[in-house]
Amino acid sequence: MPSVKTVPRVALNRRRHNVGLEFRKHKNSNGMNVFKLDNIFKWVCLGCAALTGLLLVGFFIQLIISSSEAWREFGLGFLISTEWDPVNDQYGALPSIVGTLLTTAISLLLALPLAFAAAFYLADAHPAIGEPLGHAIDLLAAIPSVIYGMWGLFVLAPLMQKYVQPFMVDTLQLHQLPFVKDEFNGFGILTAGLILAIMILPYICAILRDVFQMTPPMLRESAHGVGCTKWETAKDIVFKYGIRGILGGVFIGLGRALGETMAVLFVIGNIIDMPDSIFAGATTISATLANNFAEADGIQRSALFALGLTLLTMSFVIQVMAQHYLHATSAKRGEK
Amino acid sequence: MRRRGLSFRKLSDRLVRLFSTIAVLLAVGAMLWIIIVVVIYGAKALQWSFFVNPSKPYGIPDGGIANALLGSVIITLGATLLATPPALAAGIALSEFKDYKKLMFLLRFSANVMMGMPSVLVGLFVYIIMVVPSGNFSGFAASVALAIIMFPVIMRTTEDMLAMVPYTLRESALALGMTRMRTTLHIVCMSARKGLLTGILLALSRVSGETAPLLFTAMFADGWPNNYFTGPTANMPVLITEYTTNSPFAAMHEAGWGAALVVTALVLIINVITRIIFREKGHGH
Amino acid sequence: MAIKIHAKKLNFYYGAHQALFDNSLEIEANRITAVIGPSGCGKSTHLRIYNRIFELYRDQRVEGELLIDGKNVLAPKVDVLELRRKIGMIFQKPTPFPMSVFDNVAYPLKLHFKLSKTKIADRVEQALRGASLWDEVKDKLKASGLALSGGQQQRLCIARAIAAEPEILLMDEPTSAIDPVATLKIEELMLELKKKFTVMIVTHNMQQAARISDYTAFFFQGYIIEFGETEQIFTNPQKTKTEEYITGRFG
Amino acid sequence: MAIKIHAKKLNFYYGAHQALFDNSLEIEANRITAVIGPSGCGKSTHLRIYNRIFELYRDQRVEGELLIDGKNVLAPKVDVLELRRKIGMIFQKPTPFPMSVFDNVAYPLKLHFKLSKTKIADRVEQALRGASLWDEVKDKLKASGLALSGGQQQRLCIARAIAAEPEILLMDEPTSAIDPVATLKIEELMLELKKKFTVMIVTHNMQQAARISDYTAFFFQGYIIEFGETEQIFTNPQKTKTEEYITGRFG
Amino acid sequence: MKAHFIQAHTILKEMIAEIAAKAEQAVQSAVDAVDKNNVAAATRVIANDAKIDEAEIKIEEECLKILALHQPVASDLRQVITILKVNNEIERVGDLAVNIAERVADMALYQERKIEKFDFRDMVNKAKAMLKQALDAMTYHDVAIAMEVIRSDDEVDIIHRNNYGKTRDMILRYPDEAQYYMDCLTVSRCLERIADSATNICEDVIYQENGHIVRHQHSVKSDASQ
Amino acid sequence: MKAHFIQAHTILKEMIAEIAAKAEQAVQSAVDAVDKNNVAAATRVIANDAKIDEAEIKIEEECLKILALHQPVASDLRQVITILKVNNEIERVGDLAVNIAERVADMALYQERKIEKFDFRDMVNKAKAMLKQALDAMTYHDVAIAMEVIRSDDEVDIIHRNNYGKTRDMILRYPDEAQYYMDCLTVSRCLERIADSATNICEDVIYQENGHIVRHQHSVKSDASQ
Repeated sequence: MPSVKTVPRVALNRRRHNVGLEFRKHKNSNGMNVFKLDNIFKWVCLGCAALTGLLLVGFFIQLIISSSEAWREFGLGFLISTEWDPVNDQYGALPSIVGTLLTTAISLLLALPLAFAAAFYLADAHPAIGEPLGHAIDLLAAIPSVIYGMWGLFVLAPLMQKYVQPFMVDTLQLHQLPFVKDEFNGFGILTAGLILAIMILPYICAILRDVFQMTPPMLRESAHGVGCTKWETAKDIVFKYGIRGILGGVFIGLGRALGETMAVLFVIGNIIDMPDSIFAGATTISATLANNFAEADGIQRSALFALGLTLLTMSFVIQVMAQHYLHATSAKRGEK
Repeated sequence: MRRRGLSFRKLSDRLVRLFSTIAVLLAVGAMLWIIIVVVIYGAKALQWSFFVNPSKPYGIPDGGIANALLGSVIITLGATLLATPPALAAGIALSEFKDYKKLMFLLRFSANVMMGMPSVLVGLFVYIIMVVPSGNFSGFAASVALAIIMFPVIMRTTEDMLAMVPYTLRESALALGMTRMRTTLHIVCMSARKGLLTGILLALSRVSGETAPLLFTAMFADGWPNNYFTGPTANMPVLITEYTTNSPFAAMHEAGWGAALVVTALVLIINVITRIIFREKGHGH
Repeated sequence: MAIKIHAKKLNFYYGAHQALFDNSLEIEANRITAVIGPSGCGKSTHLRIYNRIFELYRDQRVEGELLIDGKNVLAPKVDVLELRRKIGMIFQKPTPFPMSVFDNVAYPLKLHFKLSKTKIADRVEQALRGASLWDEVKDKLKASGLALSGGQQQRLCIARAIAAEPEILLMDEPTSAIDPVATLKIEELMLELKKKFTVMIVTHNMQQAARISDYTAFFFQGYIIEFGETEQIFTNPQKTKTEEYITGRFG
Repeated sequence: MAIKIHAKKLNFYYGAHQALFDNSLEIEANRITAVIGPSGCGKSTHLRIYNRIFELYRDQRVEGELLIDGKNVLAPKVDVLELRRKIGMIFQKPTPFPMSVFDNVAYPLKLHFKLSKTKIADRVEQALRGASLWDEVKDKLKASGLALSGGQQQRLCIARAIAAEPEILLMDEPTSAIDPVATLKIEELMLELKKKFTVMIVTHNMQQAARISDYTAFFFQGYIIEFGETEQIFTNPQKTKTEEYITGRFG
Repeated sequence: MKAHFIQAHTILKEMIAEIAAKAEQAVQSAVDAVDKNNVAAATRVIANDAKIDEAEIKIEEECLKILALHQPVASDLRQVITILKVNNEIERVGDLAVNIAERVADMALYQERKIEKFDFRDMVNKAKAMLKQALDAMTYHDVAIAMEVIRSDDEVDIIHRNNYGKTRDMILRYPDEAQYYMDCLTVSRCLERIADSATNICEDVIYQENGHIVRHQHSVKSDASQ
Repeated sequence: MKAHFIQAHTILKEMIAEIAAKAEQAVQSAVDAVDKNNVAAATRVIANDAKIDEAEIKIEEECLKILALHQPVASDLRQVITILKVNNEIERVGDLAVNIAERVADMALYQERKIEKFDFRDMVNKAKAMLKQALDAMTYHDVAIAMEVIRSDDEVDIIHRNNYGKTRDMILRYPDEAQYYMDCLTVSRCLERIADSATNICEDVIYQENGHIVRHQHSVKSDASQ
């Protein structure tokens, strides 16, 4: 660490040892230098650690400052206004917020059961099968989101248009349900939700797998020992044991889905309007930001920052929840 | 006492296990599908010229990705250099100095929150603090943005890895008459060195595919990244976005797929390396 | 005395590695049989055959016969869930389920039996009394099982194990993670338990085996070297290996 | 016999909580003094005063005097690093440094002394021999210290501790994480060590204290209840509490 | 540990009480047989000794079992060791009762002759009282009684020494009755040794309570005078 | 554990060998003194007994210490217990030597008279041999020798029984010498009891080696004949 090397070298102090060995170093007799050095080291480390807190606060401050114009202009009504009209400089956040919430909700609904089931399988599988499969699912998380976007744009959206959506509408007659229309073009909320589901699946699955693995083998064995089946063990014992970790995992996935930009950007249709169908084109906060930022200026830019602040706040709340649950589990594990 | 039926319990057990198998197959299938698609579409673009030529504006033939690749490497390396030393120090602080429990709790908490921060917001933040004041996009700003994303990841991994070092190891080092600093750097960090490396690589793989922050910081330029500090710098993720969303040309779509393949391959390679290192560490203990 | 368990030439394998060799034993009903031996001698492995818990792990397999009340429980047709109800197992570390004290004990009951609420409450109390825990927890039945002290947790696990009316109790180093005072309590409890159950206990603590067991089996490198009355094993072992082990002459 | 350590009315606090009360002890040189007592009685805490390792933690503080060779080492002016060189400490779990076997032992040497390479090699060998480890590791001095078995690791730590030529060895349950055979070796090693060092050992294993120590101190709730020759403590303790503890009548 | 140890220890104490009662009974019967020249009773005493021997071995085995299985320390250890040694003494008392009884047949031959008889009553009472007190001291952990018994041993010694002289005198006076007086001497010596055993038991009791071995401190005494 | 236990155990074995040598020496000296009417030698034997007593207590303390500190089991336990008991027997042998020596002064008075002397040589040799063999059996863990000693105990018993009859006859014949013959009988009885002690030691040795208590199996015998 460069900051440490600048400290003057410790004074050498030779003296005789009763066994006749020569002392190599050691500070002067009161030992002060050594402790000074230790103190500097400590404060450097603490300073670096403080950076993360400063950054977090900085995010809020900067966004608040940059968005102040929009808040002054639209007030809190910005959050419930459905209008986004660059021509008339009228901006509202509701379409983006609704799009964000809808895609997130769909992704969670799809990903959660799959992730739980997959984690259940992996925890129980023979290592020769379970490990590679587990790694494969983990790699799913490593694929850059822009790749998901491309895949969604070129592969998934056409498939949705050609097969899935017709199937849902014509065969299952789902358009009779509210919020489903028989108009579709492959893009829209459902497709974005689907992509997000695939993206957050590995995150949730990884955390659930941790929970399954973190369960002491003896606890699982004792569940089997009283005569539980594997499924009973998982749902009655492991699930309860790791419930907080599981909730934490859900929130982590939620946070991911909420903030994801690129994958959504490619397939959501980018229509800043209130969606009336899950097949409808829409937008999310981050997609709106990415899409409009380059061309925006003035009050529109400020409105975008206000959207950013909204997203930051949502994300912050969700992360706080996630940390609350994860922290509690780690504390519990710490006891053991 | 009346016994509960065993057959029902066993049947539900089997059904659930069947469903879980399907779930895994779905997840893995999705991954394979994506990768296969990327490989099939991307392979067409892979020629020598693709790797050595810089990108060209729309319609000009023989465009490559060399400038974007180089730009991405510079930006990512810059970010790693920026983030690593303070993040390691911060991780050390979190795990080694237990005196300020409340402060440490807050810092750890904010690091965790930062890890879940949408990357697009990081882009916005850096845009405000760097791009706006200086008046231009720059690769360096992108490095800063990525460094901000990397910082909490490295910090928290460092802390976790150091926390795995048993406390008695520190005590026994101190009990031999070592100073705090020597104990921390020579003994504790040495013990956890593979874990620390894992943390850095983890952060690296996390940011190497990031796109959103780059949109607000590095932007893109069809040229070699020769003004890293002062001007827009070519990079892979933005190239992919540009070529696939904003271009009607099939050739550009093809180049986009090629770039996607390269990025995916790199990210997966870093990831696999990280895993291997971490697994070795696991065996060492 | 009735022979409750009769192990006949059990051979056990972890994958290709053979861990137990021709283990034969006859365990008396209503007695405590201790299994001792150096680490890695196969004593826990041996016990884990009895309730077929080893089957959780794919590469482990057993050969031979294990007769319980004369019936070979290693036969494929045997219902494992029912077998495990009949054989309670206590582990090295206390493993209370993540639920209330009451539910911990009620869980195996609900799993295996159709009972009314009051009956369940009765049986839970009975099991907790059987594990000498009732007086300590009767006022906090709704508290989490994890909130109890280590020794109480272990007795909770014993209560849970005996709630489902087993016939055999297997204990795998039940006090190795517990402080001496709590250990004492559990050892005293065992004296009570043996009146109703056939108890087998694996322990690395020779003194414990000496104190509490009626019979002792000495394992070494997967073989049962000596099996006999505890008193005889500890005053006058017949095999040199046993003598070496219990007098600490190993290594 | 010479008194090596003289603790005078030590009081110890964890924040506001007082953990030790008026601990006074006189420890003879070249003898093994065992410290026994139930968990949480303060026995480890007591030992951790001697090399001031407790100072790592902000909220821990001590009152009283601790004379080593007549000098109060709790005085603020005392050079802590030098004190710690003079007092080797062995912990519950083996803590080899993440370096080669050789470097593990050479590290404290290089830290405290100016020595030529050959001299270091000599002293490393000497220390490893002193810890009865030389024969087992002489062919793998370059291997990682972590690659050794648990018992070997613990002896490596002993070698490391004695390399810096301490005068006192503090052992905090040195065999509690180690299997019985390795424990035996370490106990035998202690017989050798006491020829050169003053040894203090905290142990929760009464038998161990009985076997190896010359003197025994019995701690209870932060007080030293009884201190005397081990033989006397175990055949004819003077205090009822001691009697209750060593006969297992607690609780 | 405790419950098991206490259980074993209680059994042991019951066993030692039982053997002590048997030995006391044997001494009583033997002395009575001498008094009443009851050869049949004497034969029964001799026959019954096998039971005492058997009980002694059982107790010893039990002690060894406790030592091996429960590994007692401190007062627990001292109690077991004391029982181990007291058990031995009691068996010896039983043997001495047999020795007395064995003389009965012989002495009965002299029943009708008008010779001067030995009066053992005082000695018998003293020896019996010592034995009883010793066993009480053990049962009730009473050091004071034990000390008293040890002190009173000298009295029995003196009586025995007198008996020795008396025997010699009697033999000189009635050489034809030598056999009878030698028998009497044997009985006296047996009683004296019973008192010795009581003393030994008391010494063991003191060890049990205080942890100090007090033997041999009050001069060499066992069989010191014949 | 082992190293410490072995160290303690070795010391114990040395101590028991030492006390055994002392006791053997005492018996030898006492018998010699009887033979040569050497009152001074007899006095020395009596004086030296204090050392044996002291050694006995030390050994017993050492045994208890080993039991408390090392908590031996199996053969280790049996060895310590055997030493504990053998130690007791040896001390008894020492006491018996004292008893013999105490008769010397008395017997020396009859030195000059032309009375029929007792010939103890055969008995002395037998008893001494038994004692020596018993100690050897213990040292070398030799059950065969121990069995032999137990068997030869009967011979000494027979000699003693003969001596008893002989004493009675002698007293009848020479009533004036009754004192002397009573002394002789005492010596004989002591020798017989030394042989008994040797037998007891051997029984303990057999227990040490085999773990079986063999006492009392070959009929009640101690002091069975006076």
